[in-house]
Amino acid sequence: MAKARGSRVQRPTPAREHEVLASVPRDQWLAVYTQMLTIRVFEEHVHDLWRRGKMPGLAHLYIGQEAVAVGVCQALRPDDYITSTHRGHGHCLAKGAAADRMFAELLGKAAGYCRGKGGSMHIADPETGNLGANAIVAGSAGIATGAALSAKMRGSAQVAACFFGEGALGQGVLYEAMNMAALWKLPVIYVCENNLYNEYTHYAETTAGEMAARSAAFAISTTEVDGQDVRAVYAAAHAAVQRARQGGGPTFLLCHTYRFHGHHVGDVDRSYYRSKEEEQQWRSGRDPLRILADWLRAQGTAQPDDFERIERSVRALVEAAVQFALSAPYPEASEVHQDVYA
Amino acid sequence: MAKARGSRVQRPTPAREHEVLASVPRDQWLAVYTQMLTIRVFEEHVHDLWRRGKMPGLAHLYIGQEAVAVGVCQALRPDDYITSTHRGHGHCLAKGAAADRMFAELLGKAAGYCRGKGGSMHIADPETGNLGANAIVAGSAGIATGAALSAKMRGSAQVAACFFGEGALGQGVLYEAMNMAALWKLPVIYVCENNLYNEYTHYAETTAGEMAARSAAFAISTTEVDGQDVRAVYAAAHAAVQRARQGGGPTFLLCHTYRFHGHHVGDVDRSYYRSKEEEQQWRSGRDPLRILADWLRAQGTAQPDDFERIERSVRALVEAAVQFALSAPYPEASEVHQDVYA
Amino acid sequence: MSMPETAATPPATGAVREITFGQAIREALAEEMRRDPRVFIIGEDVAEAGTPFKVLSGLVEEFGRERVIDSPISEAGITGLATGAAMTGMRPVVDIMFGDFLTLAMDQIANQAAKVHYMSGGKLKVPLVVRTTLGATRRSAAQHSQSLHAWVSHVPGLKVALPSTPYDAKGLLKSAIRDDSPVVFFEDKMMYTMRGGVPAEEYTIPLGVAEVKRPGGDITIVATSSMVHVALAAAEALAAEGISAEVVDPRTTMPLDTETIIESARKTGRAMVVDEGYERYGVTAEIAAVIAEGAFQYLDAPVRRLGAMHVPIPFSPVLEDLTVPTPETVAATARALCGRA
Amino acid sequence: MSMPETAATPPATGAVREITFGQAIREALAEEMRRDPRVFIIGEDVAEAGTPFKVLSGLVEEFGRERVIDSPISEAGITGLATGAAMTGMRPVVDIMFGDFLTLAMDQIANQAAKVHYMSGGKLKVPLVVRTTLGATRRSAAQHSQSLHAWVSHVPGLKVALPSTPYDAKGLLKSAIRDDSPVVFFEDKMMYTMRGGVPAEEYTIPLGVAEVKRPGGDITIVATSSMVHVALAAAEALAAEGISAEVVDPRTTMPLDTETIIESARKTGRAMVVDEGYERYGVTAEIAAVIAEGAFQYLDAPVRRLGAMHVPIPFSPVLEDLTVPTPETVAATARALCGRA
Ligand SMILES: Cc1ncc(C[n+]2csc(CCOP(=O)(O)OP(=O)(O)O)c2C)c(N)n1
Ligand SMILES: Cc1ncc(C[n+]2csc(CCOP(=O)(O)OP(=O)(O)O)c2C)c(N)n1
Ligand SMILES: [Mg+2]
Ligand SMILES: [Mg+2]
Repeated sequence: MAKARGSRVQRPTPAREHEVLASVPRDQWLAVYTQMLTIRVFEEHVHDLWRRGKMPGLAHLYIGQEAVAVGVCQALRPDDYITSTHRGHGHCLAKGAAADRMFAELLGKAAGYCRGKGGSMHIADPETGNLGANAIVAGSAGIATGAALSAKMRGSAQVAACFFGEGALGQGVLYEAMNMAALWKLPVIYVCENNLYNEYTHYAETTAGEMAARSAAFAISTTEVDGQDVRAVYAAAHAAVQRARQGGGPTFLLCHTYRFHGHHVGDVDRSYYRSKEEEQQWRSGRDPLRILADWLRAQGTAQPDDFERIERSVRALVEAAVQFALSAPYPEASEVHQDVYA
Repeated sequence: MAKARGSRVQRPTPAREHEVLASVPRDQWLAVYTQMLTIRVFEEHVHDLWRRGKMPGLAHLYIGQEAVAVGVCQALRPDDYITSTHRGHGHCLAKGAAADRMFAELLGKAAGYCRGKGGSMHIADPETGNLGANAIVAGSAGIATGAALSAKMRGSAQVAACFFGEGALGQGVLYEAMNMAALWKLPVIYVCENNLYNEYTHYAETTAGEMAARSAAFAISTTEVDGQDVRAVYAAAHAAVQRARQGGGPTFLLCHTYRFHGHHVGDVDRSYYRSKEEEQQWRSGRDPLRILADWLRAQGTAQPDDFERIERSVRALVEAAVQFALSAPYPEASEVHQDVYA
Repeated sequence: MSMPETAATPPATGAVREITFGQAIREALAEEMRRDPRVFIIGEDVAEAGTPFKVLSGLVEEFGRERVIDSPISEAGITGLATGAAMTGMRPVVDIMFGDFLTLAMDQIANQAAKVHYMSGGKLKVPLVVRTTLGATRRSAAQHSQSLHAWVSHVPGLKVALPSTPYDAKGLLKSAIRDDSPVVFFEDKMMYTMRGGVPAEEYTIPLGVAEVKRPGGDITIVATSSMVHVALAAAEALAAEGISAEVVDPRTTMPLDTETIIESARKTGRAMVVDEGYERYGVTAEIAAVIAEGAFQYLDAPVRRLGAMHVPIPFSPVLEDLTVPTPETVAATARALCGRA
Repeated sequence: MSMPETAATPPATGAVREITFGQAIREALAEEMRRDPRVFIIGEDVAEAGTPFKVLSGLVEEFGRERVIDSPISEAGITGLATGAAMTGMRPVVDIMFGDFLTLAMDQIANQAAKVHYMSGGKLKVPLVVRTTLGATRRSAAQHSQSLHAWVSHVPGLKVALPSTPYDAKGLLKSAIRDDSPVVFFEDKMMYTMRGGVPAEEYTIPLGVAEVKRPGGDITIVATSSMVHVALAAAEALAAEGISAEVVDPRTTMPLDTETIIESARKTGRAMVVDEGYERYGVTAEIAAVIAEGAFQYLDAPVRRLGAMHVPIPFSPVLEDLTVPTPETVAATARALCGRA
């Protein structure tokens, strides 16, 4: 299959200057908007595929958190690394994955990024620096930190961004990895997406003290940011990436955000753990797409028909990707034995 | 075997008032001194037994750190819990273990606390609240915290003290346990004995940031204390125990100390990781026994012949304990199958 | 594998209801929690959520958040806390959501909980239950589909239960909770909605006693957990061809009821072992070795093993379904063993 | 068990030196680090201390602290970092001081390193070596004496090596480092000072090839790691009684050279398996099952297994020595199998 079909998300070149936001051409924010919308529409289709019984298993939608993945990946080079989580579609797309091969993977097809062997929670794409989504909470803390160690040893000036939910703060291995990252000044950025819930439990019930203190305790530079504002995320990530690339060591980026949907597609009755009002407030008041769109409009960078044009093209692209995946063949039975050992 | 033979270390009743140090009768400090000396002499005999080829395996001497175990255990009730480490003899003795059954365990004899099955690194004695030494670094963080959870659930007002070396800060499970202790306000005291070395590596090479920040990040009340000054340790531990017993939750007690000997009895050539001068400085200037003795002398509480008398009786007691253990029988072969399942 | 809707009915002595496997688990927990105030539950999303599988729904309402404790995502930590609580007078039941996450708790399970009793010369006890899941074919991919019971079965000091029916699930779980040793209890995720008869009155099933789930004379199929139903389906197919298969369910791998297993193999002269863990160095190896030794003089053919394929479990349904034993592969193996290939 | 001082000499093709097992490990590492700048070592006290067993002494002097990295006491963390480094162009060798601490790294080993290649559809590779120890009788008690190689042998995606001589140790470790899959490499602590012949010139030993360490015709003794020497000592004693034992060393449990093992058993008609891991659900079970199936028609007696006793390893020397196979128990079992009891 062609490596970069039409649906690959555009990644504008990251700005190098320190006056980060000012230096980003306004047009670029349109590309950012397009990326975020692509993730949104991608996830809507995932939801739809599942409801129609076309997608095996479950999936964890990223809707509501798009600004985090896109803002961070904007600040990365194509050869920089990311690791992702069970809620990983947004990270993969933002780092450059093509929607069609993503869908193919979600449907267990041979054209998928992992030839159907990984599925929603294990999409990996070394060509875009994606070392893999991970179904173990905090399971990639070590991997991302090790990629940073490797980058440092190889002198490649690559950076690794490690995405995880605030639930990962419960896992000891995160602290083990952060300790080493700080000790050895590794070029890794821990991107903690605090979407308020560990599955069905509010973080306040599982997290003692201040989240930001956890990384600060390891002398890791720690920044809190509004995860619904992609420009804020980008600025913070850009600074972190610069630090990392210049040998300044790790950063912990605490992004406050919210998942608009359930923990996974099957999590429909949510009222026992969070109110409809809360959801409504975030959806209407803190939608990262709306926040960026409002800014673009206020700046005069985009007009209503720009948004319509973008939406049309994104929808066309994602729908084509879905069709591609639906009609793609499953792997041959013989593949089951392949790639156990390298 | 008799439960409490003569060699059981005396534990004076802990003071209840808040003006802790003032309230402790001066005489009591003599008993504290006796305890500390008992540990010192016990460990000297361990060393000697090993050198004479009488003790199987290895042992990690507590010499130099006596003030920590004794200061903390002074503040505990007999039914309070402790958990200990590979360097555990001091903790066990301070909590009330008898030297003879300790030696018997170290020699693998049936009269030992664990019928010879545990050895130096696994001495447990529920009767004195000792839930066991542990040969996994940080291996008892969960156990101690669980004992505190249990105490809280049972409403027993018991407290658990969890001893560990600063090397345990490398283990993720410690953070998992501390998080829950803080969340649920569990009556547990984390006693971190910073003796500067993780085996043969200085803590500065393994520990990013400030140690005290690690627990503070979980909103755990954190106190640093001179671990060579038993009175300071006692005062801090007493405050922590009061807090814990009153439902105030966990405390992290960071005790700065030093092991006078090698990591274990076989660690003789140490110059590649620490200097003779450093050792000498601690031994001569920071000996916890000398520090307490000086204070007792300055206070007029003890005269030179008091110390001689104590030393004679401690030595006699410990030597008798060694003799007891040396002449005690090994377990029967049939015991090997016993107590796998309860 | 798709589960049959109804499991074999238990030896009924009084009123028997049809309930699901999940309900049976819940009943066992509720009854033991009512009976013994020392029993409590700790795990991720166990309270209001009642676990992602809804197995614990309703328990927090009856027993409160003090006894049904929602924890952080800390498998090692909660297992460690539970071990300490068990050593000091409580009887915790830990919920490890997916058996794959045992990897994170192995130190607490194997180095702490399993060894405390022995290392202390018998003085400390660890009446701990770790409930977790096993089983593939849920399209959950390699990190959410494993059956890792071989690991814990290997470790002295642990007991290991793998119920295959609601009846067994309830009876074994009650015994596990009352046991003074740590027990790791595996529930197949795919069985939670399977229905089966469970007596209304109280009962327990001792750990270490196998059950012949279907008697037969030509071949012995030892099967564990949901593989019992795969074996029963295969036995049904084989019966139509005139092969009478005896299905033996060990119910616990530790202790293992070697007597019942060997006796069956001696009787039939042919044996195979079916288990959903990875085949190599797995549970099938132990049981096959036990049979091969214990029934040596009686065997007309080598003992055959069917476990999960030696691959990480793939996501794609077309691949995943190839990796686990099915009624067809079990029947085919049995046929071959009986010389009817 | 006390180790013989000298191991069997290798097939020498050039200059052969007598070096210790520990030196052989060090040589393998040094040669591979010279050969390939991507190879590095990470672990606790590996640099100046050269590990508590002094196996790595001198390496930091040659390769510097960037390539011989002293880590915090973080088994999970370092295995995770090494996995990530392996995925991105390096070839790390992780040092897990005692095999008992694998418990702490099992998620990184079994859920991450083992599965990454497969889960990524073959795109990512994890050329990782985890070196660790096994073996009891060192008076180190239950948490420092285990032989947990059965766990990792069970997990698809991992290779597992257990060398028994300096020659094998060097040759297998070099292969492990060059392998593109994760390899868990077990060294018996009691063998580090054992001497044996090792060629001066470079060589490697492929993973997955067993070696007949002593030929014989009456009985096959499959033995792993230090148990090879126990088996050889037993074979020596048996020879004096007129029983000719063939000792087969699989050298790796994954891949397992079933062919050589089965062939030997077919030839002798009697087989036993000796391994220092816990016997139940352990390595002896898999190998016994393989033999019982593969040599079914040829066996005059059931395959017997000798592993570690089903107890946590006790500290007391008088008890500990009872828990592992010895030349005496191996010989007695062999005698019984040969009808000479
Ligand atoms: C080690 C581990 N424990 C438990 C789970 C089950 N689980 C999957 S997602 C999740 C909650 C994760 O919460 P968070 O990290 O905040 O990520 P979010 O889902 O909010 O994106 C849990 C408990 C898991 N996958 N891995
Ligand atoms: C999990 C684990 N990793 C490694 C070891 C080996 N080990 C034993 S003691 C020790 C150093 C411990 O240092 P610290 O915690 O500071 O205690 P100290 O010896 O200084 O009292 C190490 C690495 C172990 N026992 N457990
Ligand atoms: Mg979350
Ligand atoms: Mg220390």
